[in-house]
Amino acid sequence: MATITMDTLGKVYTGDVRAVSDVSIDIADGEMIVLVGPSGCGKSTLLRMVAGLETITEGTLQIGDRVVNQLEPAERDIAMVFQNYALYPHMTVFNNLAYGLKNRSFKRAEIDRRVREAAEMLEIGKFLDRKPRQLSGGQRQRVAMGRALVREPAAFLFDEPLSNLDAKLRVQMRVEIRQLQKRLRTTALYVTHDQLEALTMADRLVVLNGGRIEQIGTPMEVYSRPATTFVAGFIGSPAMNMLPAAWLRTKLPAEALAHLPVKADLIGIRPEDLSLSPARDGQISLDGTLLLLEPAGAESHLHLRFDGHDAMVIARLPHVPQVTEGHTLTLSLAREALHPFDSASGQRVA
Amino acid sequence: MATITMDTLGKVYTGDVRAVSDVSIDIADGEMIVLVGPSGCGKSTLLRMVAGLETITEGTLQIGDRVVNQLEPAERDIAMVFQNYALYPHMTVFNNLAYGLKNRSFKRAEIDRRVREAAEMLEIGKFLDRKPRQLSGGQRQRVAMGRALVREPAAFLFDEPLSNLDAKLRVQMRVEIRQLQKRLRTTALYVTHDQLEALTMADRLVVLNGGRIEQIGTPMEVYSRPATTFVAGFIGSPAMNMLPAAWLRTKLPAEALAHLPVKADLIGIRPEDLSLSPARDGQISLDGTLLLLEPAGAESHLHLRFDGHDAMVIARLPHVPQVTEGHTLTLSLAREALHPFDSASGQRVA
Amino acid sequence: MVDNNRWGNLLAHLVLIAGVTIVVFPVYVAIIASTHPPGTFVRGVMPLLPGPNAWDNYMTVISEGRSRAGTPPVAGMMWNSFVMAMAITIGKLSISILSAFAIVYFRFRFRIFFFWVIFLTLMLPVEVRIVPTFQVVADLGMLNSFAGLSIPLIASATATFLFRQFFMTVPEELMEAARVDGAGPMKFFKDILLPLSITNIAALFVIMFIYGWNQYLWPLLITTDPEYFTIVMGIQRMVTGGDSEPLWHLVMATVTLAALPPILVILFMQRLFVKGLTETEK
Amino acid sequence: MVDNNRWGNLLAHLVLIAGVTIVVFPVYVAIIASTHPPGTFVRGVMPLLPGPNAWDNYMTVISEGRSRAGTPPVAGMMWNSFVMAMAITIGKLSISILSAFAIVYFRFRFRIFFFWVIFLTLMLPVEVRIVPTFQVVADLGMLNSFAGLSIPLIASATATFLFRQFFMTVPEELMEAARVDGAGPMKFFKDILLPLSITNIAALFVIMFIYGWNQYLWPLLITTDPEYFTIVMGIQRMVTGGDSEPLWHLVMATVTLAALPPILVILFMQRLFVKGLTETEK
Repeated sequence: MATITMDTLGKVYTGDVRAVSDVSIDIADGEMIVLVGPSGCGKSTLLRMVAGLETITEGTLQIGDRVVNQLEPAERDIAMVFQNYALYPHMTVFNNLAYGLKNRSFKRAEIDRRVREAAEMLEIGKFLDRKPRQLSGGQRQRVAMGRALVREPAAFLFDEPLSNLDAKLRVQMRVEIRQLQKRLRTTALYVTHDQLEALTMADRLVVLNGGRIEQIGTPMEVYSRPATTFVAGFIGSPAMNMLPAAWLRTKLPAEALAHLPVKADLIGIRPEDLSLSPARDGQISLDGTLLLLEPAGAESHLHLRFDGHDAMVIARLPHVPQVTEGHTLTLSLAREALHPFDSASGQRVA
Repeated sequence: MATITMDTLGKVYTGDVRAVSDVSIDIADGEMIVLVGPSGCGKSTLLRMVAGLETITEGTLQIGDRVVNQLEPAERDIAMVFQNYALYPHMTVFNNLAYGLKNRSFKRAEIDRRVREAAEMLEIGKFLDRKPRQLSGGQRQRVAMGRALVREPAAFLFDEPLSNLDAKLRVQMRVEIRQLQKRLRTTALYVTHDQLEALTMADRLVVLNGGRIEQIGTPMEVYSRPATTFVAGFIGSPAMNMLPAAWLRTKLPAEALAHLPVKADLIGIRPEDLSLSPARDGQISLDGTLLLLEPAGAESHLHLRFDGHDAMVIARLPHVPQVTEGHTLTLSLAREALHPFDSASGQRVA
Repeated sequence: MVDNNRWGNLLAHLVLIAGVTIVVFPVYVAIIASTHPPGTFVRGVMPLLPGPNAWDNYMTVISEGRSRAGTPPVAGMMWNSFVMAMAITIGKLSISILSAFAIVYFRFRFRIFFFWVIFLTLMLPVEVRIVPTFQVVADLGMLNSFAGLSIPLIASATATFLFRQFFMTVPEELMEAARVDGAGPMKFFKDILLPLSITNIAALFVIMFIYGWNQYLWPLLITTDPEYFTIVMGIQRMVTGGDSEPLWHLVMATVTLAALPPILVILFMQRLFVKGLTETEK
Repeated sequence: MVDNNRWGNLLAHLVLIAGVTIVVFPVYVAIIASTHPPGTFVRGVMPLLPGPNAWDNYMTVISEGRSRAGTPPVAGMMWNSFVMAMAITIGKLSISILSAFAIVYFRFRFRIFFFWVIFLTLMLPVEVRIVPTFQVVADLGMLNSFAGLSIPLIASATATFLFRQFFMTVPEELMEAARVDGAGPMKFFKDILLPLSITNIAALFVIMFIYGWNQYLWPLLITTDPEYFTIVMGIQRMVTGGDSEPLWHLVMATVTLAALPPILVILFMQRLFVKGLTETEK
């Protein structure tokens, strides 16, 4: 249990390839921070810098009150869960869990106690004598978790630990990891490219793009007030619709956009803020042609095209409406549901 | 364009390993059928039997009005899009598209016309001279689509074509494939393990499990009236909660379950049918302890535990409620939202 | 896989039958010939059925040898060959697995340079090195010794390459997990890499043993004392050594005996070996 | 990768320097020796700096040879070696790529049997086959011919294995896509598999060429006519053939010349070859 303090961390590879720039994050003791971003955004590199698997070329990294820039991974008091689990294929589950403790010269009885305790907690007690290849994907995932647990480290580092599981197991392990982390109150840094995983697991999430931080905040903050167009497009599925303000003005009464700053030339609308019910007071409405209706069980996605705007707009409804593809629909939304952005800087302007 | 008729198709490998049993599906001209199921359910084997890449050991397969059991894949007038695209790595995009036409001795001018037309349609015209390794994942996917298009086949076969794409591209290609298929009115058979893909793309979907058909129907039919517990658990995310009727009876007034058949010893409840608002007339209510609140942007998932029932129950709300983990909440739901199943047979009983 | 394809099937069979015939027929002839009395070959006929003299011929070569051609009994030569082959095999395996480990897992100056030097030696004809190497060995007084027989043959670019290729397929995360688990490079090598390489080591053991066993030119140069003659040299001397026509029945018996140890090594290592070669089953 | 690890670094350097020395030093000695006048070696000294006679020595071996040891000029022997090496290489490549194709892509009766037969021949010492093979070749009247020199060396289990391993890595979907695209097995082989194997073919071409070039025992058995002598035989004759002490300066010049064609083949194929060997870069 410890805080992790990243102060203007950066990583430049030989040949001036820059992977991470100017990242400062203070992780509180017991907090779970999720790093999220598309592939190549530097999130894994950042995690590996914290782990000590990549050298830090700029800034300082503190775990607890020690600066650990120069320390080997084993000396940083962290444990890591790898994307492909990285279990030692020739060792039994017991030895996989025990290997890190053996290397640290723990007593045999202590090793045995810790391994059994972790196995108990993760319900892999009956697999201790098996080899990893005899386990299912979910069980391997638990063993990888267990290898991190037995060490009782100051912080857990997770590198997309769920990406090799199927959808159902992913939901289940997501909940288990989160509950375990809350119970143990261990500081955790979690990397994922999946925005749903990020929203549901994080105390705070950090959206990365091109090696830089786009936004840090709680899931609700990030979702309801995305700081940049990148975050707006990345967090939320289906993604936020982006409409040019100039085009919107031609479609709407003048006062509809009056409350937005003049700099706002790009307007974001979340698909679930659009509705088929008639516009009430303070709401605005738009007409569009329905191109495709996608039913999705409890909800449905409507793909619409508006006159004079060449991209599709997606609306998400909590039911499957009785509408016909090819017809024109009127959509309504609240004025407060408009997210104003400056397209030049990509920043939110209000 | 043609119908595809599967009549009691089966596949037994040497050594009596049975992959597919007794599958009968009539696919109408221009219809899009999605085969969905967990890995190992036989959905890919079935698709490959239709393609001619696996021999058919039982039943008959008709494409149009020809029985094609014994025909080579090339003679069946089908085109297939493979999961890993299976582009020829040493050929340019143009030659990848043209290869099937060349082997069928098309005139050079005709090949050129068709390739350019397909490339136009898929917006890969400017990549025609590139090799596949110079393309991004989405572009490769389009080339794989193009290779199927140029052939103008009677049917498209898709083997999880989107599983190698990231979430954003997957949504985009899903919409494009569906629109293209609707426009060309080509019969299509589409395999996926993703229930959302299945729900949104299918005219009708076929849920497979252990090589057998569990249910055939439109997405709405399958979602709102799952025929078996397997379908109930597989379609929908988060999955349907399953509660023992005996336990429910101890929690509810006697008349709450009176409308259900006595055989119904397992009751399914969709997470979105549970609500935090007070029970109205004709609704029933349940008390549970909140273990974990997962905010997910526009919605949230509540993981609850009920007294005397050891599995977790998930509720899905269209907002993020102000509740505290560890507290007790009262959930309400309509009686009509109960899905009755017989646990012995796994069948729906009403 | 293609099934139900008749002419492809036929072609495949023809190609394979041709290949098998080229290889297997001479082996059959050799074994048959070793069972015939001396007279058979003088007539210039190649027999295709076993003869009656198997026991006599084999006892002769094992215990007596052919003194006229200066060949000692086969037993001693087999032992020499065995010692030489084992020394070469173990030496080659140790050097090359360590070199491959250094090349794959360490980033150091001149890494690429070393890589290319090793690579080029793979390409140099043995003959380019053999004569000067002889000079060096002679100067060091290692003629007529097991050290002289084996040490110069130990450097192996091929094995280094094969181990390098295998190490490349070991996921890098294993090394990283070991680092996080507090294992240094040598501990990683000992605890993780070596156990994982066991099938590859077995496969290379077999190949290297056969390579060592079959060495011909080098033992010929380096040994003048019959006490250090190897079995392959013995065969060559029996064929070309004497003034008379070679005694083919004895030659063939020796040849058949010489083939036994490699076959025994294969059988002994079979399970591991096959696993090592065919691990990537389709 | 490990970086910043001092003692691991040191160890890696030591292992590699040892390896390189064992291999490179004799080559250096050979080249140096080929530039000295005849007298140098009689004194029993190994020179370490170039001498003045390079031009004379090389002209002598190229145009005259050493008549006393029955060795023809080097130029002709180089040509013979080249023809033999090319015939072996092309033959081996054709047979083994077809065999591997048959084994990997066709499901037929006795497939496993053929596989094992080929596998076992990989293990048989060459010496087991060489004498009976000689009988067969002699009976067919192929002594002293290029056919006799190359055909018996063409069967290659190793190359078959390597191609098989490569074909295993080609995704099966490519073959299926080709089937859907209307390509039969041979069309698939020609249009898809062959172009994809090009780097592997180049790598094996180099290795096989060197193997063929370095053949020693077989040409020695099969040729009595100096017109068909190969360069490796020439070297051996120069060393062991005459009654006097070998003329080391001429031997070394010949050795150096003999190393050139393999090196030229490597340079020529370099780009493809390196790609073929190192494709799985970490």
